[in-house]
Amino acid sequence: MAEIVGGFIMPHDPLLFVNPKKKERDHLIGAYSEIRDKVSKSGATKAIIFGADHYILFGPRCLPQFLIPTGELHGPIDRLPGVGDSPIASDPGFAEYLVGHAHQSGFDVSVARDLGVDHAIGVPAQLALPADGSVKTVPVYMASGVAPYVRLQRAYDFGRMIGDAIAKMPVDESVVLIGSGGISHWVGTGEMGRINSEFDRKVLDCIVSGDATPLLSMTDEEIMREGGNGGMEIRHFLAVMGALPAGRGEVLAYEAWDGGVTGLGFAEILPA
Amino acid sequence: MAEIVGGFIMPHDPLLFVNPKKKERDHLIGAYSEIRDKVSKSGATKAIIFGADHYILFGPRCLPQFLIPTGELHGPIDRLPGVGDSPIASDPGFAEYLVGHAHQSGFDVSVARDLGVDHAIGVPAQLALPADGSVKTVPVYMASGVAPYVRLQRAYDFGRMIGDAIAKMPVDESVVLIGSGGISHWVGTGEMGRINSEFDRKVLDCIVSGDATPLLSMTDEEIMREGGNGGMEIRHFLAVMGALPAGRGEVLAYEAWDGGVTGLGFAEILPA
Amino acid sequence: MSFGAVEQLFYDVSTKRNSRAAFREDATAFAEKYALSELERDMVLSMNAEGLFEYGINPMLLMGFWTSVNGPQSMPDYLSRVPTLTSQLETVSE
Amino acid sequence: MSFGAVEQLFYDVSTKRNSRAAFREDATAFAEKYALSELERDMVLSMNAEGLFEYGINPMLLMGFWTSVNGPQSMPDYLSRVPTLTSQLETVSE
Ligand SMILES: [Fe+3]
Ligand SMILES: [Fe+3]
Repeated sequence: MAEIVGGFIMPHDPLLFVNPKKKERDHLIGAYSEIRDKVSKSGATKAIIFGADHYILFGPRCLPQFLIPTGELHGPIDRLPGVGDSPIASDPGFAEYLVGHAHQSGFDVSVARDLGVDHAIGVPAQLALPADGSVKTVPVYMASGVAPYVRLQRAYDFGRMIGDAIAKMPVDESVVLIGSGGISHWVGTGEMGRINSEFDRKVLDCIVSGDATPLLSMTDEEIMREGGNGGMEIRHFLAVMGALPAGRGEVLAYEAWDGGVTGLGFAEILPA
Repeated sequence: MAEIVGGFIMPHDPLLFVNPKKKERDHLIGAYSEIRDKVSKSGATKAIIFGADHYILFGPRCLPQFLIPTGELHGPIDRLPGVGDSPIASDPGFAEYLVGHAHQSGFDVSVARDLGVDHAIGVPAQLALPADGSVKTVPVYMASGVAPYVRLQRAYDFGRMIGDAIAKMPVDESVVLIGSGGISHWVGTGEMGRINSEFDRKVLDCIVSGDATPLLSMTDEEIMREGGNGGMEIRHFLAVMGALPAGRGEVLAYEAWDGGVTGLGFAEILPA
Repeated sequence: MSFGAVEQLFYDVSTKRNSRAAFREDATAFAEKYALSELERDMVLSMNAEGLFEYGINPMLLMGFWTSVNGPQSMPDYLSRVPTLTSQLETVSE
Repeated sequence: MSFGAVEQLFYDVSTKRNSRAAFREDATAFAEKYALSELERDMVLSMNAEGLFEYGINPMLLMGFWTSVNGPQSMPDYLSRVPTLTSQLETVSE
């Protein structure tokens, strides 16, 4: 029987890699390595990474609410210093199983048969998973960057459905879940550069307590105002929390890093 | 209060317009005109057309289960003799209302902000609706041409949800629903040219009786075997039936037309 | 409104090398391939970040378009022009 | 398997004028832009309709690709080569 052995949240801020202001960042890059070690020790065989498209992969002709690529993977296609566009170990059969379970459970997930992933998936896949390809990745793209946004409760319920899919898998697998996203950040708006540590703490507190209610009761307007349009990515954290209900968390690193524009939080969520 | 004033099913077979064998077809083209007259007389102000993408509009990078375009419309982009690529009267506000209602009701419909439609939507829009633009169209694309296919029950439930959305609209509107699709047909397979009138009759009988059960209890393999890969388009009829539960139907025209490759059925479904 | 056509143009310029080159070479001719309203065409051709933002163009896409055309070093210029998200939220909630 | 890359190539050739012209001009060079396996590349370059159908390529897409490259008058030739859907269903259910 398959089971979830751990959950993580982490950012994918491109500026952390471009590092235009040449700021100290080893401790942040180190947080990815710390998670990679934890994933290795957990014996994980599969990873599901929840991320956003930033209007790079999907154009105005097809904007999905949820999308799972079911083919081979590589990325990030938007290459970053230290994070090249290279193959990502995939498992089309597992991806198709999740799509089938989603459809059967009333989630109308779109699919991609051929997709190079962007930094939202590529950064965690390349930095937080073992480099030997032993952990096969399934990405889940959620509409967190382009409206209409996935509803918060729906993001949480999607995670619950994924947890159910894993519990019902007839084979032995150990799965880690990754919510990929910055906390507060403004992208392409006049506020860009602002980081709201108060919002970031509120989000991290929910992850630590394992109680998603305060996040689920926010409106999108509140998130936009306090966490920016980038803050809409908390949907990815909610998906992980939905799959690990009542799982308490631990913050591994947090910084309102002045080398970039994003509240950077790394945390672990343990199964209850 | 908005209400559904009628439902129709009709084909969108390109060969009916190309007419490569120069066969008599006036009676079939006439069926579109007959429906256009019925729509005019019904006082309809809106039309929702359910159709399939044929791997023309959406590529392997994003294959949606359900997709609603919310911008301006034109088509069919795959121009056909007598059916030019011209504007289709649209109502972005109504389209967005339907998307919102779908999301709220647990249907993860994808959106397009800018889309020229293909013949699946373009043929009914240009031939079966008044030419004066008085009926505004919202297309609904369903995964009936490219796997993974929308499940039959989900197609029916989607129609029910649309019916609910219309019933809850706070404004006075009269809506017609159109299920666009051939009945039995094989496209790009060795059987191409075969028409299975028995399958066609079974489908039309369900529409006449208003009982979707025999359709809903078919497996995809049965449909493929008896109705071809094109026969998967009965999903569009199921959506109309779901929105008009127990609505009895009347066949306006049917022919296993030897000028093309498709069982061509035109029918009306009256609200119960 | 043909809002979607503007986003399609921006998407093409941001993500496709050929489109980027074509827009840089002759923006007016490039824009003609998209069904833009007159207002939209003017905003696009004049790179009117403020107007386009207020019009509702996705900010990530707008920034991507801007820096695709003007280069990454143009970011400060872009940020000095683009309104705040908060100003838009206030418009909506009024 | 890189199945999706084959469908992406077919989709591009079927729906994009430039891709169609490029494939017709030099199919080998065009195919190199897609991450195809050797088997896939051979089937694509030899226009092996039978093999591609059995491989699971969507029949509508396969037909669209074939007629984009060989013209609409090639339909009888295509149909004489392509297997029946029923033959595939039997394979699956065995
Ligand atoms: Fe992001
Ligand atoms: Fe069709």
